Amino acid sequence: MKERAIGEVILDLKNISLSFGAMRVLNNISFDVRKSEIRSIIGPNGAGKSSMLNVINGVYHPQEGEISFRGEVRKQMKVHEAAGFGIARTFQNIALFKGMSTLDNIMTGRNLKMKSSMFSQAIYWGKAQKEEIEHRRKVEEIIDFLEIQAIRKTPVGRLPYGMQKRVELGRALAAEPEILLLDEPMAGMNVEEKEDMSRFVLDINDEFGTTIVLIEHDMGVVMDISDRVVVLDYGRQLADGTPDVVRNNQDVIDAYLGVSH
Amino acid sequence: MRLERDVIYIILASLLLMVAIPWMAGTLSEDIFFEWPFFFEVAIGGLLSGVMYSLVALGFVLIFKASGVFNFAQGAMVLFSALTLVGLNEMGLPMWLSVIVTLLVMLVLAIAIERVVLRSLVNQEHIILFMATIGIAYFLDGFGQTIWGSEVKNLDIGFSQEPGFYFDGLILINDFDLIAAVIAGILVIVLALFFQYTRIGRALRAVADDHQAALSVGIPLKHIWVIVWAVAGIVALVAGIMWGSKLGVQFSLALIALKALPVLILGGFTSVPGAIIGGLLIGAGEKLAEVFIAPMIGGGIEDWFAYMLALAFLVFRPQGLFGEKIIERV
Amino acid sequence: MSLSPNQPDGQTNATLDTFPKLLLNHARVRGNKVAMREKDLGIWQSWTWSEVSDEVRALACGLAALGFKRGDKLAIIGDNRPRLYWGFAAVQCLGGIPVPLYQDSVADEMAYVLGDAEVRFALVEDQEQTDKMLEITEQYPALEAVIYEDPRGLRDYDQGFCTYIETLQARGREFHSQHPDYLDQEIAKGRGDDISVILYTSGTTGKPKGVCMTHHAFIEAARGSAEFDGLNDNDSMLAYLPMAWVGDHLFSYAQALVTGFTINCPESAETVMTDMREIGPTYYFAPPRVFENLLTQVMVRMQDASAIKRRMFDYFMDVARRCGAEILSGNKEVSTRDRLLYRLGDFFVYGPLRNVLGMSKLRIAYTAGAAIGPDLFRFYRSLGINLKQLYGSTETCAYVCLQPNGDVKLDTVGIPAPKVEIKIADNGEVLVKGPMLFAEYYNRPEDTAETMNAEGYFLTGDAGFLDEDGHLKIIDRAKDVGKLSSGAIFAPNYVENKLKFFPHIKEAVAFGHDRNQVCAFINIDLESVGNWAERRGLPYSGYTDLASRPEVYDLILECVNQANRDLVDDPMLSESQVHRFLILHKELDPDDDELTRTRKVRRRFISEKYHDLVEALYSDIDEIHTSTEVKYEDGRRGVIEADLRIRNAETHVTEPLKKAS
Amino acid sequence: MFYREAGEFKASYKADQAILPIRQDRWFIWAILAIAFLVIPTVSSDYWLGTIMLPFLILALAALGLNVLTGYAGQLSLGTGGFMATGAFAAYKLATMFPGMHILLVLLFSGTITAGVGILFGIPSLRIKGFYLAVATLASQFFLIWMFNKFGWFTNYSSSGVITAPPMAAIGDVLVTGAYATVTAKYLFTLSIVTLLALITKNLVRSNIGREWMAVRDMDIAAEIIGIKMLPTKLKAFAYSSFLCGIAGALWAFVHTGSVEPLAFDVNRSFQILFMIIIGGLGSIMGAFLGAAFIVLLPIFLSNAPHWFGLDIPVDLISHIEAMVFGALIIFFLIVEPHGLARLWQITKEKLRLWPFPY
Repeated sequence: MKERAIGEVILDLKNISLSFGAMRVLNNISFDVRKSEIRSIIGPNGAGKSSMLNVINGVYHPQEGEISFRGEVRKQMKVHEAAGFGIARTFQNIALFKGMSTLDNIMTGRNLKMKSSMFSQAIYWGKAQKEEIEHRRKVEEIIDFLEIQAIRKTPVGRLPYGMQKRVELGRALAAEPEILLLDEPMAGMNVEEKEDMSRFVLDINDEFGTTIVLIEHDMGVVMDISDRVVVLDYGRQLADGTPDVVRNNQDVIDAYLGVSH
Repeated sequence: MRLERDVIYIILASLLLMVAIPWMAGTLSEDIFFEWPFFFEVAIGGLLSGVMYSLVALGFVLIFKASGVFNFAQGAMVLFSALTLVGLNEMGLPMWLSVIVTLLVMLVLAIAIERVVLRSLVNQEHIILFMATIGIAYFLDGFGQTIWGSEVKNLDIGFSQEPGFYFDGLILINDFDLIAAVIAGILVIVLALFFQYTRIGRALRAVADDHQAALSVGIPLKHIWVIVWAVAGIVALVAGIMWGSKLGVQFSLALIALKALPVLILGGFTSVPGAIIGGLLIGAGEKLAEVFIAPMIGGGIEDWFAYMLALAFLVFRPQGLFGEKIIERV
Repeated sequence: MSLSPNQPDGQTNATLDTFPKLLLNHARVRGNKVAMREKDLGIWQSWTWSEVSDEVRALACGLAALGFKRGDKLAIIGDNRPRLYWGFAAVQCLGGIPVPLYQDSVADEMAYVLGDAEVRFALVEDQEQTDKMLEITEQYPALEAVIYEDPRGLRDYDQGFCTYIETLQARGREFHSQHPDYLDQEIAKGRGDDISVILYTSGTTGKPKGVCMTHHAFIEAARGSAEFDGLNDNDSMLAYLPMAWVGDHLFSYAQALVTGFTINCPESAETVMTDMREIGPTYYFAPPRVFENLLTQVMVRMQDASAIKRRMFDYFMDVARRCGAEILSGNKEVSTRDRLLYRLGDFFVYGPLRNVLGMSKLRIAYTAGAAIGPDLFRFYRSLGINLKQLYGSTETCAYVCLQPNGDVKLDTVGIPAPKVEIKIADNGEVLVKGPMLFAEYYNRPEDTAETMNAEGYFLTGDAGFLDEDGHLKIIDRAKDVGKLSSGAIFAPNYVENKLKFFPHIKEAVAFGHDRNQVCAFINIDLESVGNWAERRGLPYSGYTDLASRPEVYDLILECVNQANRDLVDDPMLSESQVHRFLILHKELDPDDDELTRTRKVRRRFISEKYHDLVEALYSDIDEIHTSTEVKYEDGRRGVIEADLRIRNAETHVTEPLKKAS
Repeated sequence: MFYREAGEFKASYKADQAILPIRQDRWFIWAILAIAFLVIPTVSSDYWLGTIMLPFLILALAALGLNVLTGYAGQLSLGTGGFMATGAFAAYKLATMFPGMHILLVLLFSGTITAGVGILFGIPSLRIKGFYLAVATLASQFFLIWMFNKFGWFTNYSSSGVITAPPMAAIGDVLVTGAYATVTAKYLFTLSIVTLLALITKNLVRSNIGREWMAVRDMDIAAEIIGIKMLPTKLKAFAYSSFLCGIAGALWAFVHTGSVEPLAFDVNRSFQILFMIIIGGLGSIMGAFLGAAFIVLLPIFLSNAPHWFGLDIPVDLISHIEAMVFGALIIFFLIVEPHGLARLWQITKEKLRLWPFPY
C-alpha cells in the first residue's frame, strides 16, 4: 500500500449543536476533515451520526456552532446548494429514483454539470445531444469502476439491496464530488458485499483523491479503512483520532461494551 | 388535542380579515351595502351552511384517516344514499323503515367496496386508489340513477324551510339551516365519542397511524375498512337527507363533494376537528365574499372562492390547519 | 471455395506464412473492415484491421524499446481483451513467443509456467494479475517487466517495473518514428516454422507442459478448418473462452487472422450471455458444458412459463426432435406435414429461442473438449442450429476431425480434416499426422519423443475407431480401455458417459476389465431426482435416503435399460451393456479423493475403496450392508452406514450372437 | 415472438440512446405513422375522422401534457381543463387581435401564454404536495373558467357567449379551421402537430430535464440533495405541461369544434384527461395515446353497444348505464393493471422479446 497524500483541513465543524424541539440530537460536536482522507463517524444507533451528515450537507441547520468549508465560514444554505459545493452523499435507507434505470440514476447525478437549454433538449440536437453522449461516457466509466455493467439498463427497483447501494454510490460519484458522505454504505450486506464496498471506498479515495466521510456500524471495516475516526454517543462526542487512538479510548470501550457509567 | 400556536394565529387572523375586508369594502365601494346586523346575518348563514360542508368533508376524513384513500366517491355516496332513501320512500315504505333499509344498503355497499376494490388494490399507490374511487363515483352515480331515475325528487322531512328572525328580530336566519346545523353538530359529537371511547374507534385511530399497530388491537384490517366505509356511508346518508331536503334529490348532490374539497385541504385530510373548523371558515368566508366582495369583480365567485381561500391557507400550512406535519427524513 | 481473398502485391498463402504477415495483409486488403470489437463503457468499441495493425505496431515497437528480443517470451494473462490479442501479434512481429496463461491460476501455478517457459515479460489485464506478478517476482526474479491493460488501481505502482500499455505504445510510436524500418524488417525475418506460441496443457497428471506450435501448424489448421466450413471475412465470433486454451487460440486468433473475420470481446464474464445476444455471432464455439448449462436454463425458464406456452413449447420441441435435425442435415425423407409443422415451430419456438440465445445468425457452431450427450447435441441441431463436433488436442491445434455440414452423426466426431491422416493403432489408440502437429514440448525432448511414433504420427492417447463411413468415434482414453474376459473391448468412460447423459444420473463408475460382464455404481443427481421425488410427493431426508428408495431404483433402472438399448446397436461395444448396478449411498467427492478436482472419477481408487460392493456386484446377492468413512466440509470425519440394493438391468443379446444362433 | 434482436449491437452512444433502439420497434412506429398519415385519411369516413380521430388526437395531446406533469414530474393536477381553456381563449384573442397571424404562430403563442399561466398556478407546488396540491389545482380550474365566463374581454363582448373560430389556413390556402375546412385537412394538420409535440416531449423526458422531473417524482429530497433545484424543475414541468394543454385547448376550439366555449373545458374534462393518463399509464408517452384512445372509444362503444344487441333503451338511461359501466371498467382496469395500458404494452413487449421464456 502506498501513502495517500492527505492535505489540509477542508471542512471544519466547531461546536455544532442541533435540536428538534426539545430533543437534543447533537451536542457541541467539533471535528475537522482533511483533504483526501477517509474520516469515519461511528457510534450506536441514535448517536446522531446521520444528523451529523445532514448538517454537513445542509439538510439540517444546527442552532449553534460554525461550519467552515474550504476556509470559509458557511452561511445557512439550501439543500440543493451542497451539491454545488462538491458535497455528494449516499443514504442509510437507499434513496434511489425507483422508476429509473441504473444508467439514468447515475446520469441524474451529473445534473449540475449539464448546461444545455430546455429548447436544445427538446429538439435533442446540437448541444443537448453532445452533452448526453459526453456525460454518458463519464457515467459508463463509473459503471465500469463499480462493476455494475450487467445491470446498466435494469430499473433500480428490481435490483437486490447490495446492488442498489452500489448504484447509489455511483450516483454520488457522478457529481465528481470533493467530499463524499457515505451513510452506512455497508449496512445489511454480507461479508463479500462488504469487502467489495470497502474496496470501492478505498479505490475512490485512491483514484480520485475524494475526501470521504463515512458512517458505519461495522467496527472492523471502519478501523481498517479509516484515517481518523470520531465517535458519537447520544449526541455527545466521545473521542476523535486515528483508529488506534479511538480503539484504546476508555470512554469508547465503555460505550461499546456497555459498561455502566 | 393540542392546538399549535400558529394555527391559532392563522384562525384569528382570518377571522379578523373576515370582518375587516367586508367593512373596508363597505366603506370604500358604493356597490356594497354594509351594516353590522346584515354582516352577522351573512356570517351566521355562512357558518350554518359551512356545517353542511363539514358533514360531507367528515366522510372524506374518516376514510382518509383509516385507509389513506382519498375517497372521491363521497359525493356520489351522498347522492346514492339520498336517491335510495327517496326511492324506497316513494315505493311506499314509511320513512323510518326507508332510513333503516338505506343504512343497510350503505353497509352492503361498504362491504362490496372493500371486497371488490380495496382488497384488490391494497398496497397500490395512493393515486391509483384515488382513481379507483373516481371509478366508484361514476359507478354509483350511474347505478343510482339507473335504478331510481334522474328526475328531481323532493325529500320532505318535515322541517320548515321558512326563515325566522332571531336576536330580537335583528337577524334573519333560515330555520332549516339551523336545524341541519344542530343535527350535523350532534353527528360530529357522536362520531367524536365513537372514536374516543369505543374499541373499534380506537382501532380506527390506530390504523391511521400504523397498520401493524392496528392489527395488534385485534381487529382485522379488512373489517376496519368495512366499518369506516359504512360509517362514511351513514355520514353520507345524513348529508344526503340534509342537502336533499334543501336542494331536492338530484344529480347535483354529487357535486357537493367539490364543495367539501377546499374544506378538507383547509382543515387537513386527517383531522375531524379540521373538517368542522374548515367547514365553518369556508362557509362563512364564502358567503361573506359573495356578498361583500363579489359585486366588485362581477359576481359568481362561489365556484372558486373556497378553493382560493384554502389555497391561501395552504401556502402557510402545506398540511392544512390540523393535518399532520410531513417530516422529511433521509 | 477459394479461401484466401484477393491478395495484392503477389502475396500467396505461401508468402503469408506468419501471423504478422497475415495481419499486415488484412490491413492492406480490408483495412476498413472491422477486425475486433469490445464491449466497453456500454457500447461496442471497434477497431478496423488497419487500426489493429497500427496498434500492434506500436505495441511491438514499445516492446522492442523495452528490450524485447527475438526468441523472448511474453506471458499473456487476462480475460479476452483486444489489447491482449494484440500482444500475441506484437510479440510475433518481433520473432518472440507469446505464452498465454489461464487467468484464474494462482500465483504459484503461474510462477511454474513462467519459469518453465523462461518468460521475461508479462502482458496482464488488471491489478489482480499485476499483483500476482509482483508476488511471483520473489520466487522468479527473471521477470523483467509487467505491462498492464487496465490502469485502475495501478496508478501508483512502481513505474519502472509496471508499465501501462498505452504508455508503452506511446514509446513504441516514438521508437517507430526513429527506426521506421525496424519492425518491417523484423516481420520479414519471420518464417513459417518459427514457434508462434507456447500453449500449456493443463495435464491430468504431472506438471503442465508447454506445447510449442509453429506459425505453419496453426495457419494450416486455421486454413483447413476455414476452408472446410467456408468461413470468410463477414463472419463474426465471440471471444470468451480462456486465451490460454488452444480452442480460443485457433478460433479467436488463428482463424481470424487467416480469414479476416471479426472477433468480439464481451464486457465481462457476467455479461457474456447478453453480449452474445447483442452481437449475434455467425460462428460460435463452446465446450459441451456451456451448451448443457444453456439447455438447463432453457428448461428451467420454460417451467415457469404459462401452461399454454409450455404445451406449445413441448409440442414443437417434439416436432423438432422428430425431424429438426434431419431438416438441418438436408435429409429428403421428412414428410411435408412435418416440414410445415417445423416451419410453424420455427416461427413460434425455434426462431425466438435462437434469438434469445443470441444464435439467430449462427451459421456454424462447434463443440469439443469432452463428450457431448446425443440428446443435448440433437436438441441444438433440431432447433436449426448447425452445431457440430470437432476433435483435436492442444498438440494438434485442436484440429483432427471435423463434422461436415449435412453429414453430422450424433456419436462421432466427424471425418479427418483436410490434410490430416488418421490411423488406429492395434490397442485402439488414435494416431494422427498432418501439418498441424506441434513442434515439441518446450524443453522436454523425452516427452516429445514419447508422443511421436517412428512414422511421425502423434499418439493422441484416445481410443476410438473409424466407422463404415469413415467417421471417427472416440470411446475413451486409451489407457483406460480394457477387455472383458470374452475378449471384447471395454471402454469404461464410454459406458459411464452414456449413463451420465441421463439428467438423473450424476456420476457413474463402470467395472468390467477382466470380468465377464459390465457392472456399475451410480450416483443420482440430487437436484434432478429430488425434483422428481417432490413432484411425486415422495418424502426423503437426504441423499442416502433418496438413493435407497425402490422408486428411485426403478427410475434409474429405466435409464440403465435405455443405455443398454443404445449400446447394443454398436457392434464394437455391445458387450459393454451394464448387467448389474447399485446406487451408491454417498456422493462421490473430491474431498474423499474419489474424484479429481476436475470431477473425473478415479476408477482405481474407487474400486479399491468399495471392493466389497464391487464383489457384491459380481456375485448374485441382491443386498449388501456397507459402511464408509467420509470427510465433512468442516474437516470432521464420520461414517455412513447403509444397506444397498443391487439390481439387474435388462440386457440384450448382441448382434454377433444373434447371427450365430 | 416477433423480435429477432440478436446481432443488433450498438457501436455508439448515439445509437444506444436512440428513442427506439430496437429495429422492430422502429418498423412498428413507422408502420403506425404510415397508417395514421396515409391509410386512415383515405379509408375513413368524415364521421370517423371528425368525431373520433380528431378528439382522440387532441385529447391525447392534453393527456401528454398532463402526463409530463403528473406522470413524469409527479405533480398531481386536476386543472387540465382550465389550462386547455386558457389555450383556447388565448388563441381566440390572438387570432382576432392579429388577424393575419399564421395558425402555427397562434398555436405557439397560445401555448406559451398557457405556459405562463401554468407557472403561476405551479408556484404553490413548491410547498404543497400530493392530494393537497391536486385539490389546489382545482382552484385554477374553477378560477380560470369563471374568469373566461365573467369578463367580456375574453369573448370580445360577444352577446351570445358562443364565439366562433375564424377560418385559418395551414399551408397555402388549405383551411384547417372554420366551416369550409375539410375534415381530412383538419385531421392531417392536427396529426402533424401532435406527432411533432410527442417527439419533442420524448426528447425532453430522455434528457436531463426529464431525469430531473423523474427524480423529483421518485424522491424529491434525494433529488434536492444531489443538486436539483425544486422550483425551476417543478415550474418547468408546469410550464411545458401547460404549453401542451394550451395547444390542445386551442386545437379543440379552433380545429375540432370551431367554437370557443368554456363549458368544453370544465372540471369533467380535467378528470377525463386524468383518466386517460391513469388508464394509459403514468410516465409514458405511449400511455397518453393509449389512454386517450380508450377513453374516447369506450363511451362510443358503450352508447352503441345496446343498439348492436338490438336493445332499445331510452337515451337518459343509456347515459346512466354508460357511467356505471365506465366506472366499473375503470376499477377493473386499475385492478388488472394499475400501471396502465402502457405497462401492459411494455410487459407484452418484454414477453415477446423473451419469447418463449416467461422472464
